[in-house]
Amino acid sequence: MKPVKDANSAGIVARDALQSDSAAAAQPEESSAPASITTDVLPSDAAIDFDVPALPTEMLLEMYRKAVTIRLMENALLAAAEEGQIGGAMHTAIGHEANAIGAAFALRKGDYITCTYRGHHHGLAWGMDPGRAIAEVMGRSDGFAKGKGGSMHFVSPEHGMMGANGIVAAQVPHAAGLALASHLRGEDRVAITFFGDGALFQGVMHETFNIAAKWKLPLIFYCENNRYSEMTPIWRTSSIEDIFLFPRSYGMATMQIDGNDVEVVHAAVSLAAERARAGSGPTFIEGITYRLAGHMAGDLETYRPPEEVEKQEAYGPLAVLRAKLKSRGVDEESIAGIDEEVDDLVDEAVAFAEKSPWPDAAETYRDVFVEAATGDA
Amino acid sequence: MKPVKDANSAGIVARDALQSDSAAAAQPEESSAPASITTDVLPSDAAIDFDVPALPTEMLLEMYRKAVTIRLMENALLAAAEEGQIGGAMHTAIGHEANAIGAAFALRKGDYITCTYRGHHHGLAWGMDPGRAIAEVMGRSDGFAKGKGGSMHFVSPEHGMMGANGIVAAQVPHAAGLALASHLRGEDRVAITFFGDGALFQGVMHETFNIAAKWKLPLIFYCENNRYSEMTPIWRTSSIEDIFLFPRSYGMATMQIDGNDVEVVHAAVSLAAERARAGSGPTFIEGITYRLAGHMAGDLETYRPPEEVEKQEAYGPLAVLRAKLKSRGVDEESIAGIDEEVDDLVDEAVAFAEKSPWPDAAETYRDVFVEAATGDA
Amino acid sequence: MRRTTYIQAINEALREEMQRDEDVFLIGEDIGHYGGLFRVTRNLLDEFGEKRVLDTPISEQAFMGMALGAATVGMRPVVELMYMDFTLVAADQIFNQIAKYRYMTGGLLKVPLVIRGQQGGGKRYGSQHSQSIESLYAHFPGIRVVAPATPYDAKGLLKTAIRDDNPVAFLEHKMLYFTRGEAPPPDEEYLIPLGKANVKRVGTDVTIATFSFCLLEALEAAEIVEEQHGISCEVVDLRTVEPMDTETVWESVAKTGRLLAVHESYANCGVGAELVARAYEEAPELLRAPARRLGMAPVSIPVSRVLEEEALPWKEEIVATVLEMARR
Amino acid sequence: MRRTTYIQAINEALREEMQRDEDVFLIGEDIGHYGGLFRVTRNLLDEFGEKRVLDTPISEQAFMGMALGAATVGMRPVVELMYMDFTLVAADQIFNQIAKYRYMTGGLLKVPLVIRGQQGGGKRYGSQHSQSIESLYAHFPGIRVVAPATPYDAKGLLKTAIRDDNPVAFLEHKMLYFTRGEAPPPDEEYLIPLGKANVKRVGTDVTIATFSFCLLEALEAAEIVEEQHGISCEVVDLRTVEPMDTETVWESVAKTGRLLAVHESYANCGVGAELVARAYEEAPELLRAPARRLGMAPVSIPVSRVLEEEALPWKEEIVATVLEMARR
Ligand SMILES: Cc1ncc(C[n+]2csc(CCOP(=O)(O)OP(=O)(O)O)c2C)c(N)n1
Ligand SMILES: Cc1ncc(C[n+]2csc(CCOP(=O)(O)OP(=O)(O)O)c2C)c(N)n1
Ligand SMILES: [Mg+2]
Ligand SMILES: [Mg+2]
Repeated sequence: MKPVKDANSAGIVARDALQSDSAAAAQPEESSAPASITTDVLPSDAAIDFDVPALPTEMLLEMYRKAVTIRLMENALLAAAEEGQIGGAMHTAIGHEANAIGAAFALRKGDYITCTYRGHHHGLAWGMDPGRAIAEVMGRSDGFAKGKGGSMHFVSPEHGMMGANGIVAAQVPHAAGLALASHLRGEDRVAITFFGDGALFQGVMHETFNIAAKWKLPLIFYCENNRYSEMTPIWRTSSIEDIFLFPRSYGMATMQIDGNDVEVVHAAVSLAAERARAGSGPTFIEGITYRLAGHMAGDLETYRPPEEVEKQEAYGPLAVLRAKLKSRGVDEESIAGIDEEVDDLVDEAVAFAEKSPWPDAAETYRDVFVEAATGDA
Repeated sequence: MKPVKDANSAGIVARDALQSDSAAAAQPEESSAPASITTDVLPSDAAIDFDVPALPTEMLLEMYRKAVTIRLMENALLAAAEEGQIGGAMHTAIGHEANAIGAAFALRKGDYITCTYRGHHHGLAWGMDPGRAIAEVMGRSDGFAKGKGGSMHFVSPEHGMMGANGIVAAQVPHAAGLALASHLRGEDRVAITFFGDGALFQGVMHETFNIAAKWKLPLIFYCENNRYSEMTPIWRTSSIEDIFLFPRSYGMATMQIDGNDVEVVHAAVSLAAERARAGSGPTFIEGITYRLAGHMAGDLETYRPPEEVEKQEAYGPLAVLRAKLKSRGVDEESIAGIDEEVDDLVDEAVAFAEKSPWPDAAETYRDVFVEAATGDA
Repeated sequence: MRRTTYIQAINEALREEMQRDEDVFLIGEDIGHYGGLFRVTRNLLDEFGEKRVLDTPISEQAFMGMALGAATVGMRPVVELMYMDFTLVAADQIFNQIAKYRYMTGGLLKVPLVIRGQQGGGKRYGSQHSQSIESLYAHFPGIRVVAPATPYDAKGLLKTAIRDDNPVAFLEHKMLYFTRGEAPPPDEEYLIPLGKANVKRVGTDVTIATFSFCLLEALEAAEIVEEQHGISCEVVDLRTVEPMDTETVWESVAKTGRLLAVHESYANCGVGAELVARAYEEAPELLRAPARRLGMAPVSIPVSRVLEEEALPWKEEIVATVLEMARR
Repeated sequence: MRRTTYIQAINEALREEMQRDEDVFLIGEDIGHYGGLFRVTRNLLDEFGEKRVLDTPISEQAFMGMALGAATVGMRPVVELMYMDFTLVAADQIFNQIAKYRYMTGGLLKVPLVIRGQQGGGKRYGSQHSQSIESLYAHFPGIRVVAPATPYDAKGLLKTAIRDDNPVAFLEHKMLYFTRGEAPPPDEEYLIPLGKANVKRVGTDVTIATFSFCLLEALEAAEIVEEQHGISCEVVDLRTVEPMDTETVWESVAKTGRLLAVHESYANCGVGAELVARAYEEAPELLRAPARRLGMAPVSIPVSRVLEEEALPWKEEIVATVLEMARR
């Protein structure tokens, strides 16, 4: 089991209230990082306190395949961006893969997800096709949104993927609305929404916390805490000491987990989904993770030392998954075999996207409105 | 001493963290009020744990005079509104007086305040002239803002009153900006901002909590918790159990007090101001109070039983102040004398306002811009 | 036909659509247990229960965003903003999200929701509770904008708006709430299509194109100039600002040769300027005198009765402008 | 004169004003330790310290409101919005508060602050990071709107904006950031008054009134129509959208008889429609052909290069419109 900060009987981590004055006293000077919210926490240090059942090796292999697919697609996209094939702000999920994969495998068909501009891993984890995804990022007609949305707006309703967002935290109430729809219709669908640590400081987050808790919406708030908001570490802009404890004040269950470990993520999201389906309301999950690449394509990463990244690499989702597979007796060769297969698959996906025609200029004017003036849902 | 929930050594009330799951379990059904956030809490039940020094009788008399002035002005305004002399949304502070008066007497000349549309009591407590105040509400040219701002926009920079606001919670970051100015300039000015319980659910509140706590701004967040947001009791829209504990998560000192007792308010705000001037950062004060009149002129108050109001009346600021004065040996007659003097004063103020000329139509077009294109502050 | 108030007409439209379609629900502040600050949603909680009429905290950003989410899976939320000024509080959700969502998703999703509430001056609510916001809504593509002036239109257009698969801003006016007008009996269903203007007064000299409360002012102004100056105005009620039925306007201008657009949102970059610009793009040959527009003066609405009257582009200003135009 | 980039010009203006006036401070996301996502505030934290360059969390509403508060007591905050699209996130503070504050307080308070940041299309940032927002700012009274097209103007206008006692929206354009142009050496002070347009190209047939990046497109378009069709365009750089120097425009139209307004915000209810409406109010007799305007197509900017190009009102569209106008 992982190290545990402390726990209550319901199996959800709890801890004493922030002692406001002592917290204030412990405040860092502007320019120095505090002990607790810091960039050198390792994901594996996250507090959890619930059973993490071992997943079948078959499933781990599938997860590994997904993780490598995401990683290689991101690398391919970075290369394409460097060549000028991709414009705008492209944020890769390198290092974040396990958060999406663990969650996707824990949820059901029919459940909903919304996420951020850093949403490629969610898209692929939820089943979107890499070729069409790359085409979308490149602005080609075979993109799932015909090249209109691009990297920041992954969407695929058939997979339950209800949209990514370029505005920090804007996708959070969208998921609450999806959860509300499920609740009002008496369905057992659950919604999950992903956001970053920086999103905590957008007002709409809190508004949504409060409503979701009050209405007991079947909603999972999943914070991918990579310790940075663009180029600014979280301790520089907040006194909040433990993100996962913070939403407690709204009357919500919360957990802090290793977001780089697919089994842990899977267990946490399963638990949260169970609570949601049982009518117990929303859960907040803080997945400790790390962004192993720049904030976006072209980021020179002057704001963090290379050693920090190297250190975190060892705890990254791929390293964790490979170690798991080995401990299950999967040999190096089989793993390398997957790597190669995926490499081919991603090459093909890139080729598909590059061959995809540009959209017609006339496409510009479509999709502003639904054309039929009235209609039923 | 007042009943105390519990306390820590710094003399600020503390309590264990919300136990998220038990909190969820205690959740009320949509239509029934929970035990804790409810409309029948009495202000005098609020938790405090610090010395409340007795204020000089002279000061209490002055405070009483202010309280009666506010109350009678509000009554006069309600009458004028009924006659059609006042339009729009006019919110009186009947029942809220002590929050403003206790705070105003605790702060210094040079300190800043911002408040809400329910700001008449703050205006008068901070020294604004009742005649000009009534003229403003009536839209006359002798109004401090020449009739442009009206009831929802009390303002008087010479008294440190930097503006009231019609948008819930919008005034809160303004006060943080005033505190920031003081902080950046190395002054010892403090800013206080008043808002209602309903304002807690506006995102900008939280954004401001976080920044103020992080930057240790000399700021006092004062929540006038009257248990209603317009016609909706707070328990209907939130699971937050104790407002005063809630902002702890941002690393702020917080207190819950009887907002109807000028001495308690004075002591709490003094303490908060001291912390602010000492560089210890913001304090959150929850003043338990009650709105003894409708949400605004014309409110039929169908959403609460008259008995609720009657019960609270006995704990209202005027009742509390009269009892205090009596216990200090001030006789009924002296009190009645003040009442009569103030009655005359308010009559004069109304007469002044009613005689004040309408503004010139040309005034409509002034004050959009400062006319000099450039200038120093 | 029976007569009813504008508020009652809206209440009926909501009720009938909620009965017709289970996916329709209402969400907003004080709308349920209290029945709405202006009593527009009165009795609906009793009839439909707490799962169809949702009382929210003062969290416009969140509940607007939630409406979007619910709409993408086929719910039909009707969001009340207590004052349309609060559009600015939820502006990111409305203009960066709701208006763009279908486009950004390449048409994969639609957002059938209605944002409704009252706006406008005339009751001394001051700068933050009186502004008219239709030009702001019209500036951003992706959202329909409806602003009815009569109970009849309010009911028929709201029913259509709720059934429309696009987001619709449904702008009521506080000065219209207690006005009365004809409407078919409750439950006698009728729908008015979006984007169809209505000629409310026939005339020959000047076309006044307007909507919402300004329509009433324009009609009065038309009487005055007719009686006092013998100038005959044709008054067109646009009813919908997006899409805008310019065809009906040009037909009228073909007769009059003169166009005056009137609305209560700020004149600057407003719907009136837009209509003037379109007139010169689409029908310049019809204009025998320069087209004009009137809107709110460039000041935030003051509270004082005298100042508020001066700022609003109402009757006197319409009369004066028509006279200027007729002189050309 | 030396040549410098647009980014460098802005950086210098900030630095010089911070040196000159202790009340000037910068506030925004990633602007201090990192120096700004686009490096516009580079090195300023080193020079002025953490009390003059404030790194905020992603809380646009709060820090915009804080800027207002600080400004009312004479500080001069310069707020960076990382993308001007985020105007919508802070819209209540900008339009219901900052723009109205002086008016609502009857002139008792002033709000000397600058909101600056980059906007605009052309780099495939998509719907939520590319929109031009000047028409929105111009719609609301109480806020100045400046949109320079050259490094020289950017520096001189920003210095003036910081010293202005009114709130100013200072709109940069991402396509201009790396453009170079002449400017006096650093520390050689110059100020450009707000509200003064600049004739950038003299011509006789059509007046193009524009600003920001569209100016560059208009100048290119003018070359093309001159070379290929012998049509001579006069190009006026408005530089400030509020106040708008219509006098200079009318002077030009007095020569050409033709007016085309071009901008990148949506055409609908945009600055162009406004200029057309004013032309017919203030100078109808000068117009020998219908005045026209061009703006962004009514779609939220798509990512795909092909679609984005189609949506933007750039060179080709200007050329085509000028040709149409000249034919009249
Ligand atoms: C409202 C808003 N403000 C600012 C931005 C610019 N921005 C994009 S990503 C980002 C940082 C977000 O950090 P975090 O939430 O931790 O997510 P991460 O990028 O680390 O995954 C910022 C400030 C934005 N997109 N939206
Ligand atoms: C952003 C916004 N939403 C809604 C309103 C309408 N409104 C005015 S007062 C009010 C209730 C505020 O309640 P609370 O904060 O408890 O203050 P109180 O009126 O009780 O003093 C509401 C919803 C508003 N003014 N601003
Ligand atoms: Mg982050
Ligand atoms: Mg209240």
